[in-house]
Amino acid sequence: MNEIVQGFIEAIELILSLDPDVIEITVRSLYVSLSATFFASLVALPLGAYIYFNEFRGKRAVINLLQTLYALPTVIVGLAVFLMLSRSGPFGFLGMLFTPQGMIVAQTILIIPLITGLTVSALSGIDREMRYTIISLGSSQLQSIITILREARFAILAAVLLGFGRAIAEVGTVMLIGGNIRGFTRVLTTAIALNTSMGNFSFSIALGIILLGVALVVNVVLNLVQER
Amino acid sequence: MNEIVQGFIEAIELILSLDPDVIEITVRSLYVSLSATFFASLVALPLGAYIYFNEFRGKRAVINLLQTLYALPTVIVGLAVFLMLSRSGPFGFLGMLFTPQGMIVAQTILIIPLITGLTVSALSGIDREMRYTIISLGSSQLQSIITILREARFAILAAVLLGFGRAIAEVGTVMLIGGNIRGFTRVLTTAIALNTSMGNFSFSIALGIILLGVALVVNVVLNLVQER
Amino acid sequence: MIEAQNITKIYGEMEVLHGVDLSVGEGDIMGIIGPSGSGKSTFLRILDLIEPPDSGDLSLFDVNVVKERDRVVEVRRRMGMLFQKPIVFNTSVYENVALGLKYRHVGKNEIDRSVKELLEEVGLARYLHSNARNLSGGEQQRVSLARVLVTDPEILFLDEPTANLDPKSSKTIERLVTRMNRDRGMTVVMNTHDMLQGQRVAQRIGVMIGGDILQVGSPREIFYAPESTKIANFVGVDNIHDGKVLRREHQITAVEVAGTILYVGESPPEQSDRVKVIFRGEDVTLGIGKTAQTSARNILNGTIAEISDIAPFVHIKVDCGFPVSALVTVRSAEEMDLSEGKPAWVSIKASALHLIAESEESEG
Amino acid sequence: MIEAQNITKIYGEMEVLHGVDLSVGEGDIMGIIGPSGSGKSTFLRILDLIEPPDSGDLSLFDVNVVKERDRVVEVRRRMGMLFQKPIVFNTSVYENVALGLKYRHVGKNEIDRSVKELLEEVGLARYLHSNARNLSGGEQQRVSLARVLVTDPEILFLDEPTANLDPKSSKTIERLVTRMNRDRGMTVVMNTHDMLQGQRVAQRIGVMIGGDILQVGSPREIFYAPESTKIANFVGVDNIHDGKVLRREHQITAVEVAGTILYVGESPPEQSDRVKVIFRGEDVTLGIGKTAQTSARNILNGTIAEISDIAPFVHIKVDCGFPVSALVTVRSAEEMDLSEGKPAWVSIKASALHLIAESEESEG
Amino acid sequence: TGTETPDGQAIPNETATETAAPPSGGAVLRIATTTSLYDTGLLDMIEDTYEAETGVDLLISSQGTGKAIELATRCDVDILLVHSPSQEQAFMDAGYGVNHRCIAYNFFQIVGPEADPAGIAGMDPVEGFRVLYEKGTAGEPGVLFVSRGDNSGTHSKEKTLWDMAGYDYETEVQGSGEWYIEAGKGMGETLVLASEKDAYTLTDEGTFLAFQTDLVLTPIIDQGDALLNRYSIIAVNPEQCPSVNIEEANNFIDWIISDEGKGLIGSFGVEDYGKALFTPLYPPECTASPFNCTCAESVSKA
Ligand SMILES: Nc1ncnc2c1ncn2[C@@H]1O[C@H](COP(=O)(O)OP(=O)(O)OP(=O)(O)O)[C@@H](O)[C@H]1O
Ligand SMILES: Nc1ncnc2c1ncn2[C@@H]1O[C@H](COP(=O)(O)OP(=O)(O)OP(=O)(O)O)[C@@H](O)[C@H]1O
Ligand SMILES: [Mg+2]
Ligand SMILES: [Mg+2]
Repeated sequence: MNEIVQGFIEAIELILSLDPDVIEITVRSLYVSLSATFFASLVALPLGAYIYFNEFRGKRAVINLLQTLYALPTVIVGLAVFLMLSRSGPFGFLGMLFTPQGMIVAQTILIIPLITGLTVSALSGIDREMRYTIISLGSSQLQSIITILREARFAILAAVLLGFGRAIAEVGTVMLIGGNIRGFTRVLTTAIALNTSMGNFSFSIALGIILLGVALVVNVVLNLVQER
Repeated sequence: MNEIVQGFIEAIELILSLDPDVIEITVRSLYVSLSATFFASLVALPLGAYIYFNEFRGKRAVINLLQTLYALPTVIVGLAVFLMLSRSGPFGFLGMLFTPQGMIVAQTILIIPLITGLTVSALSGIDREMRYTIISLGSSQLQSIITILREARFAILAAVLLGFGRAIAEVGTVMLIGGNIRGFTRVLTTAIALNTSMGNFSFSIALGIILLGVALVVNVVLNLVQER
Repeated sequence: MIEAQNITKIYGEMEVLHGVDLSVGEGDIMGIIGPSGSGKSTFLRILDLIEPPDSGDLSLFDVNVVKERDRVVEVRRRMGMLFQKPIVFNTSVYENVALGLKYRHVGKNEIDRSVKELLEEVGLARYLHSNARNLSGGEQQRVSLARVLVTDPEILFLDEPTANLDPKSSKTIERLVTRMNRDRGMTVVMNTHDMLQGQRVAQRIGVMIGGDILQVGSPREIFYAPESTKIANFVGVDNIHDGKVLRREHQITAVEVAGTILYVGESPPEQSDRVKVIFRGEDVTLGIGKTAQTSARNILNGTIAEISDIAPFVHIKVDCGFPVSALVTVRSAEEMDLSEGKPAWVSIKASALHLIAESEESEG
Repeated sequence: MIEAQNITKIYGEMEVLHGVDLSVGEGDIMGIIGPSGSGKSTFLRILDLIEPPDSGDLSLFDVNVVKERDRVVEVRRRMGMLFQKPIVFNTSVYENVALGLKYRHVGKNEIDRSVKELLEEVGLARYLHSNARNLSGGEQQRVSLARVLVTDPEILFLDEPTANLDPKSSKTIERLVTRMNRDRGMTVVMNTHDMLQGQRVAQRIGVMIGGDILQVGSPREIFYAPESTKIANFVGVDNIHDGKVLRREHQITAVEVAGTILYVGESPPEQSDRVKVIFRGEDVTLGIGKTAQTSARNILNGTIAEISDIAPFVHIKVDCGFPVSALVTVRSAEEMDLSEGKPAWVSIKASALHLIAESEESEG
Repeated sequence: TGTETPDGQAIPNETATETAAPPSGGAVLRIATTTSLYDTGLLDMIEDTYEAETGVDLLISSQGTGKAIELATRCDVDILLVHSPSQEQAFMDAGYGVNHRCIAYNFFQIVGPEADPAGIAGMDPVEGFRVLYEKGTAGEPGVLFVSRGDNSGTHSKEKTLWDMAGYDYETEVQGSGEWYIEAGKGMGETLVLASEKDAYTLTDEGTFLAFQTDLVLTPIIDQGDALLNRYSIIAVNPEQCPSVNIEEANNFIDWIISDEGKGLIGSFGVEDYGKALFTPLYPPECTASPFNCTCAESVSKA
């Protein structure tokens, strides 16, 4: 209880004092998770719209699979990517393990199914006639996708924000792939995990509050962008 | 690489041999996360529909807040609940720390904003006229909510599945609240974390595969239920 | 039953309704007609308590719903509305129609009976178990209507109830609605752009133009004696001419139109001598050759200026010093072997002519 | 231009189209009418390549689109369709209308010009920057139409284009479409439940009933000489009577109906003597007192059995041994001071009577 | 003198039953321990044995040392099992704990790449740290050190070593250059990181053995008193925390310091690694330097 109040106070202090360490990991968190959200959206939104637009055998199965991958534990993604990127793994030569780039890759993989699945379900509520109208206006496959994504932009933005939220809040992959190296790959969540394991609960909570603050800012900004 | 293949083999062996320890933690994972999903849905679905149905000051802000909470780190939820349930916290007398019940509470809190926010965005695509129709048919507040949830059932199910996926895949709160106690609060994700920290990578991956398998089953079953 | 006073509605910066008054008595069928975008649907939504007005007073069943907001659900359950855009739920037709009854906690057996009965009436009995989303446009509209009617509302609002229906299905619906009005005293307010439907079904019609109800009256009054040229124009009066009142004798007013004197069977408006003389094309009798003996008081000679087909009628413009439009059936046009330039006479009964004070028309 | 052969469509277990044939030439305006649920919209969707048929052949612009699936987008861009349910996108009216042009990579300036021009034409210029979702039903329908027309399609499919519009707006739309047809040779296929619209706009009309196109012909043929009682019924022919062919002389066939001999100005069907004699109520001239001298060959005396108002006409049933329905204008009904039981005569030109072989009617 | 296991591993059975409480039905005992200890698997074995013998349900949770101590401070557990003498001392001094008993020890190891680019093999650990520091700060290629950086027992030991080598940890070691990598996570992951980076690190023996097959690291320095790793058990003070099940806590402590408990500890690991991971402490060895602790006095009789 006390620690929560204490955490709020510390959070305010950290923000006001512009603690350079905290600023550094906050910026890194943002950089990594925004990048991952961007790349994942680039793949997931068109993919989701494609799945929505086209009737094909096994569509239902693909959707089920995507929804199953909602339950993909971050540690497992972290492990799999780790095994790929590790020195003895097939992509070891890239030297991406324990780098922010590696963390971006892992988070991107983590949230692609999420954003794709949510895109499909966001679009599922759209009238059949809307789809017909788009097609009959002579759209190409790509144009259809862009139009429908724009039409459902509120729900699509929600999907992207969820992806971002998941990325910036997750600790499993960034811990395994980034390694929580101070000054290099430490991000807010790994710092929170570290401080928790050290028993610095109020500091953890302070960092958590900062993380939520950052998410709120991203949220508001993206909402404003969406409304143009 | 090797470990991934090895993980698949081990997963199959574990499943075929009906390893009692694995069965135990799998069942516990399911019990905890399904319970949390159930309780969270009980709160979140009506709440989301309520937010959708009613125009009130600050509605936009509430939605922004919910979407911000998508970024709620599990460790922070874990910590906050931990501080509540700890002996020296306000609810310490309940003795729920290090129990499955405590884990359910924590996961419920974790996924309520998620399911609520997704419900709102799932409903956002619904025609204004649909809402008018429901109201004009003389529905009470509660009847409106039930009708609209049923109408958007595909997207609502997706929201619930996402909540479940998040719950069963997360490790932060169950580790903090449950304590990963063997035979009592150990679940799939904490077991994966433990085995990863013990260097048993392939066993971790095997457990991850089992987790996904369980999620797939839940997914298919809930989809069948939805379609009735 | 319905008392709306000075209702205004503003969307964004646009005032869509400018203080609309309307009162509808119990058991009435009130039609509302008006151009697209004039505010008909908005007005109906306000009456059905879907949207609140921005100002004005509204009482339904003697309940002042603006003040007593807590009685809204109660009042709403005594009413029903069919929206312009037919909305069906993604379930079976049966479930769709049963919805309103379920909201009212009606027993299962009664729901079953009522739903099946109404689906029979609207001709959809065989789609009982189909998903309503898969129905055709007209079928969906009928599902929506059945869903409202099954709740047996005391007041029924219909927004373009037959927009998607062919004439035969429309007739069925019209008959159903008039029967429920007659048998159960159901009050009906209906937006329609089908003028004939308005005339067939409604006892009184309100004309809404640009956010105002400009005239309320019997179909006869609206179509044959519109109060302004705006209304006359909208209800399809073909002949609108400037005139000057000359004198008034024995219930008959003599009006000069472009040098010709027309006898009008009503008194001139008080305000001024300048009037508009209006009459409908179907009230004009057209003839060739020697003038026939009819009871019409105005017989004018002229030449046919223009013939246009607006099936199933032929629209003939005759130049009699001023243009007179006449509507004749295709058959009689053929019989008379009309052609442009041919001389013809027109005859219009004095009682078919109607006068509007010109001053009203400043807006135009 | 459009060659559809033996098109069938099955939804679930229901065959909605049973082998429909239709061919439409370049520059034609083809109307399709038919009862609600008969498959009109489904057929149009198939023609516009929105849904594939389950069997049958379809060629558009001489491209066999069933075989050459890869040319579908190309062909689709030369066509446009207005759907029955008007769909607008959640953006400005301008963006809505510009969409099709953007898909075709038309330049910004040209888009701007075309969009503004068309919005002007459909009377929505002042809503340029409004969100299309906030428009009224009729306005949304016009946005949808403008969105299609702006792409200047070679073939235009319209599914109930004026369902939500008042008569004035409908006229505007009809004029716009016929002008584009005339000026640019645009081929038009239009579903409509507005029979008058069908007659006004279409050069040829197809009647779809229960998933089949039963007759294709000029409006005149469809409305005055339907090929079956099913069609006659649907197009509102009021008088359908059993008759027996007695003899045929000088281009005139004598048919006995309920003991009375009617002279029909066409040859009887080949197959049998048993026929249906049909004629429209508006072709019946009604009179009181002494029989007038007209060129109609059939004059029957009877008594008025029933008077019903189906505004703006009065529907009068006269018992002449068999019931004859006549439509007269309200004014002339008043003039004649009709009342039930009063004697009256009816007169029908031989050329207004039409014969249908009875055998065709077994299903009906 | 480091790694060899002391004698006296006989397992006298008598003492085991002596302290065992009568099967106490639903009794539960909450134990907080550190991950590196838990991950060896020792406690699972102890739990199985103890539960079978006494029927007491052991609820063992593992976490970072700091958090384990915090749990004890907050009265959420009954017993603390850790290996960080300085933090243990602080805990006892603050009055949170009673009945501190040391139970076993082993040695930390300095592990690193086989090539040993700093050339510290065979050195005294403190000397080795000094060389690492010099070469590391001088930017000698290949000389990297990965620190746990998480205030764990192992990290405490590392800080002590820097201190002994004459460097102030916070001002001179932390942030002294790219050679000093602060990982901030568990032992296993730190080892993996060191292995991927070809760096040196300080590790406990158990975790190193568990991860060895996945690593390219070898022990460079594994001898010297400075690397001593002492494991202790502490009961939570019932005066601070009335909810503590002090009776069962004492029973457990008595059991674990009994010959049976120590026997189990002393034999653990032979099966998997071919050698024992822990050396149980017996008096009088434990009371002398460098251990300086109590290891045999029964607590329930105190
Ligand atoms: N929710 C809304 N937000 C903003 N403007 C609206 C909204 N609803 C209606 N309007 C505007 O109000 C005006 C009246 O709309 P309304 O739907 O009442 O017209 P209507 O008379 O029913 O027309 P139609 O015959 O085409 O259905 C229109 O100009 C429309 O653009
Ligand atoms: N996607 C679909 N799935 C199942 N049945 C359908 C589907 N679309 C149409 N139908 C059925 O096919 C039949 C024909 O529908 P269609 O929409 O073509 O009728 P329509 O002639 O356009 O009717 P309306 O005049 O009412 O619009 C209807 O009975 C309808 O229920
Ligand atoms: Mg409207
Ligand atoms: Mg249709």
